[in-house]
Amino acid sequence: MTIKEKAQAVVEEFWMFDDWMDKYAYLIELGKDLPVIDSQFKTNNHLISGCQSRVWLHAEEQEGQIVFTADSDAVITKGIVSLLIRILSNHTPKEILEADFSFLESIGLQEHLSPTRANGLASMIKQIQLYARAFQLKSNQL
Amino acid sequence: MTIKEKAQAVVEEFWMFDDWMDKYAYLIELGKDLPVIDSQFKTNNHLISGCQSRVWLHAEEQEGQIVFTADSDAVITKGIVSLLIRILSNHTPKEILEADFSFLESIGLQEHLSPTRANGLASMIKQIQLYARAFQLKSNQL
Amino acid sequence: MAFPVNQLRNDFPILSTQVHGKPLVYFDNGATTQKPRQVIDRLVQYYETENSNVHRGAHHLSNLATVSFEGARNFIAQYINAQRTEEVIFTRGTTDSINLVASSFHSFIQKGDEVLITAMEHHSNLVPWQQLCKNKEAHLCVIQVLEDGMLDMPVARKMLSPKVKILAFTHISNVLGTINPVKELVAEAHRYNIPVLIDGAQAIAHVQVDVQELDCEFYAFSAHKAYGPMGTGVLYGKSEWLNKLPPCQFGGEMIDQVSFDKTVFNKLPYKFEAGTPNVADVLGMETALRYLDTLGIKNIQQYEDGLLEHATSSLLKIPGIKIIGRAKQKTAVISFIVEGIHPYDLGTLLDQMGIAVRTGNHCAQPLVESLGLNGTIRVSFGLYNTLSEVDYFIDSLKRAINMLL
Amino acid sequence: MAFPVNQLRNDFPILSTQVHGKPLVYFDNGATTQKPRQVIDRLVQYYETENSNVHRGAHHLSNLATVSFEGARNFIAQYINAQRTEEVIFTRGTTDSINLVASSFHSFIQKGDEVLITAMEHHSNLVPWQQLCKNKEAHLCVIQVLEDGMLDMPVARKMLSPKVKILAFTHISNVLGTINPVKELVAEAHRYNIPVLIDGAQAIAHVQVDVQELDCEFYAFSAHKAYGPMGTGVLYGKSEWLNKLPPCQFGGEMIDQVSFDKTVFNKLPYKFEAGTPNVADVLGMETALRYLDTLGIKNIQQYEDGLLEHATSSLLKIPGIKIIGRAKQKTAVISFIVEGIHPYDLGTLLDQMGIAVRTGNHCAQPLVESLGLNGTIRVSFGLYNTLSEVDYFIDSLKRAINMLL
Ligand SMILES: Cc1ncc(COP(=O)(O)O)c(C=O)c1O
Ligand SMILES: Cc1ncc(COP(=O)(O)O)c(C=O)c1O
Repeated sequence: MTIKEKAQAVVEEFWMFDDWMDKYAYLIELGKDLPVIDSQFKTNNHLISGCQSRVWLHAEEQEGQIVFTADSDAVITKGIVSLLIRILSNHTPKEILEADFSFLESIGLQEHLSPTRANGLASMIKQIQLYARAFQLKSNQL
Repeated sequence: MTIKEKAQAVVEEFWMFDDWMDKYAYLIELGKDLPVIDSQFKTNNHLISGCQSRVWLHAEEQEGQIVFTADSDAVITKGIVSLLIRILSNHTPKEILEADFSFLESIGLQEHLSPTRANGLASMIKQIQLYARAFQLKSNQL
Repeated sequence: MAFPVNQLRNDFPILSTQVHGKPLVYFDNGATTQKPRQVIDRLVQYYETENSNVHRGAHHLSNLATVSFEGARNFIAQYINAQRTEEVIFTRGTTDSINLVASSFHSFIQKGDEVLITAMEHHSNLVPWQQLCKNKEAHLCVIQVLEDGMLDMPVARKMLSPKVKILAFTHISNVLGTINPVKELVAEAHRYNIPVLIDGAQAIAHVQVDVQELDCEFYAFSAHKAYGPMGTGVLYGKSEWLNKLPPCQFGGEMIDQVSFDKTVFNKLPYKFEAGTPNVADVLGMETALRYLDTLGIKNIQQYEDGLLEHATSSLLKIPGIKIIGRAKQKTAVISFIVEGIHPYDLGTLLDQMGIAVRTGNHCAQPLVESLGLNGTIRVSFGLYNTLSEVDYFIDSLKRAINMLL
Repeated sequence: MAFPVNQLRNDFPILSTQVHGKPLVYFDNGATTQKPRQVIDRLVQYYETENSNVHRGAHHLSNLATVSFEGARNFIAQYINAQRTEEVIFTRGTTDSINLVASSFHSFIQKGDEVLITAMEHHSNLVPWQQLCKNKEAHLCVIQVLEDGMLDMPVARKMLSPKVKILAFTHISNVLGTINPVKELVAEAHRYNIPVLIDGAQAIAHVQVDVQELDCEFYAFSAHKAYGPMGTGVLYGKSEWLNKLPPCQFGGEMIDQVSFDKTVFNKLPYKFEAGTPNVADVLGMETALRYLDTLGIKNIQQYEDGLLEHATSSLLKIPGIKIIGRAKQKTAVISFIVEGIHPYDLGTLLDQMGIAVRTGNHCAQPLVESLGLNGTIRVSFGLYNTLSEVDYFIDSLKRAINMLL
């Protein structure tokens, strides 16, 4: 699936729930299911600032695609980062850099998040894009 | 006339005017008529603080009674001090110290004056009472 | 007479708004309080009929504004039982009041001197002193907090000495709810002639504040935490001290005479009030304190104590909950954590159910860290909160915990 | 299109009040301006539906307040054409903004350095620098004002040198109405890398303020002089400078990390905003500037210029009147004296006729004294004043002069 298709699937899943409490319950389940990041990567180096909760994000290249793993001490935050990873993991740097993040608006997430959390989300996206750019640079140099 | 009678006369004069512009016109006339203080007394020593305009007040004893003379650079202020002097000059220290200043309320002056001016008026009265107390002390010591 | 909470809730327009489709339950009164209609109306009335710069004009509006403004000072001085009206300085709030004293204290601190605070201070009553000490090579000494959230008084007594140039501590902890033994500590400090500053941010809306009884040299509070508007607050100071301290902001009414060479400052209280004062919000603050006065601060305290007891006992029935701060003397502030759950997650879900609580370190990072925590959930009550709101909160909390565990 | 003054007067509730039985004629806009309904309504709406502490909570109201508050910062940054939003610092007003810079500048001034101001400064842009120089044994140097009320530019140029560490002067004189050649002086100062602070208190409501075009390092103004609420204002600063300056008030959101030993300050703009911000009044300030923006500041200036011309020519026809300040570039401020009459007497009688003017030294004592005066009468116009109010003022003035002479 393309990033766009995966994002569309997530938006549809979210629209299934009328109630935001249910959407949160879903995010919490996602958060709990998030494959835990390798503990060697839970360092300050991998920490994303801008959240009341802490988020660690790690990226690896596998056959030209980036695989993200992440963790957070808050489970809702974990759910949000899990969403992002599900959509953006296993794509090439180019695909990630060209991705359209407006699906977040369709979910209503940004509008529903506190500014601290929205900042956190923005920081996560920025970090994901930074990783993509770094890998792109590296492969261009080869 | 006693202080009280003089004050009553002033109150009645003021009540003759319906319009505050006329009352001010009257104060201005009083101000213009105020016998000018002897210039040797227009010193910082005789200056009363607390006014946007400056007021000089001088007191002399004549046969057990206090005679006040005053000046101001603003003519309305001069009118006000002239009123006070008319009522309080030529009385004994004791009479002055016992005087009831509520006539000022009957005139409506205090309520009509700006706080700066009301402060100025309060300072004038305080200064008048200080003079009276000083003369009283002096005569008690004799 | 029962506390007329249902009636007075009608005074607070925001209480009838909805959050995420649920009625608002506002339990973040420690951060800021909501405003009664009376306070909002006072602002409107001021701007519609009295607005002017004070002290400066000789015209009618200026007179109205000046009389109202100084009348507010007079009422507030009475409300906190200051000896003199000019001991009430209008500032921007608690933080501004404390910074004013700390700045002005520069000339009273020498290298090697000590400034004494406690481990439960809000950043606003910590960092100004820390920076002062840093500038002056003085020592910032810290009275520790015991496990139950009370000050370690025997140690506190030992830390007092002639080296201490000022003691600054909070009347009531914004994290723990602890009411500190102000009178006692002030008396101890005075044995060494140490002046005392009390941070009253969390006290003014909840307990009686009588500065003469407390006998402190300085007392600071914010209007916005006592049902008044944002943007103003008070520094009370004993006049002998305020006369001694140099001003630290310059301009406007605080000046008596000025030439390019030299300035003579105005007398109290103006000396410390540089620039156009915030007349509207000061009048709003007066109205808010009159509102408290009409209800009676002791009635309010008693009522809030009831909320505190009910909430505390209900919380303790929930497995996994730990309440942080169990002092004997407390106001209606409860910090807690739930084992295995991040406070931020709980805060988010409670918010979805309409309940406003605060999570994090509450601007008291050193305290929260010293307790081995990375944050707490704090509920803090105001005079308009009800027992049934507490019940709804407890139910919502259980639901949230179930979702998160 | 004619300026819709009659229509917009309806926006200002206070303009329909009476003073001593006469309709209010408010000509004291230099001291503070009246507030349109829109601004008052914004305060009410905030307190009735959005009130909360910003940044700190994870709850709905806190989010609303934060979004509104940062939205205001964003709009205001655009309004003055700042390059970055975080270059807008919210303060209590002009005086507070200038004091902030002067305090923070302590570390940039050495013994023997110079601070350059002008002879037409308001006390708020004079005394902070004077006290800084006093503390640091630096020199306060003063650019003189010529007879017509303009700066002595050739002399100003000569006073600039590498010894000058900051140049601070007013955009527009509150006494004379003079619009100073800001761009030109800033460019001259930059030849020596001297940073420049502009006191914009009298400018923000009357002329276009484009900080990038002026190219000044700092720009200060108050909301209350631009139809906004009391209690707030702005310090604009170029981010490179704001990043360099140390904060001078501590507590609240301005802190990133803190332990008892050490504090790491937050980034811009929070670094300079200690304590709970004045959210309500900041939103009111935004509304006021939007109000100006809708009318168009150039239309306002043109309209007020009309009032200025009419008032000036009418005044000059009255015998014995002398206008103080005849600069070519002026805003609608007229200071004058009448031979043989004390300004205070005139002010009092005008007030009896419903007209609010200001008398005295207008917090610019050194300027007024250097002109050999003990005070002036000042009329200062706002966007809601009318030609017929000017006519009524002229008639009333003649009547007052007749009574007093
Ligand atoms: C030129 C000038 N600068 C500074 C100020 C001070 O402004 P504020 O009192 O709002 O701080 C004023 C107004 O009083 C002014 O006219
Ligand atoms: C104990 C305490 N001190 C100081 C403050 C600071 O108050 P403000 O932000 O109103 O200046 C607060 C509130 O935030 C507080 O709870």
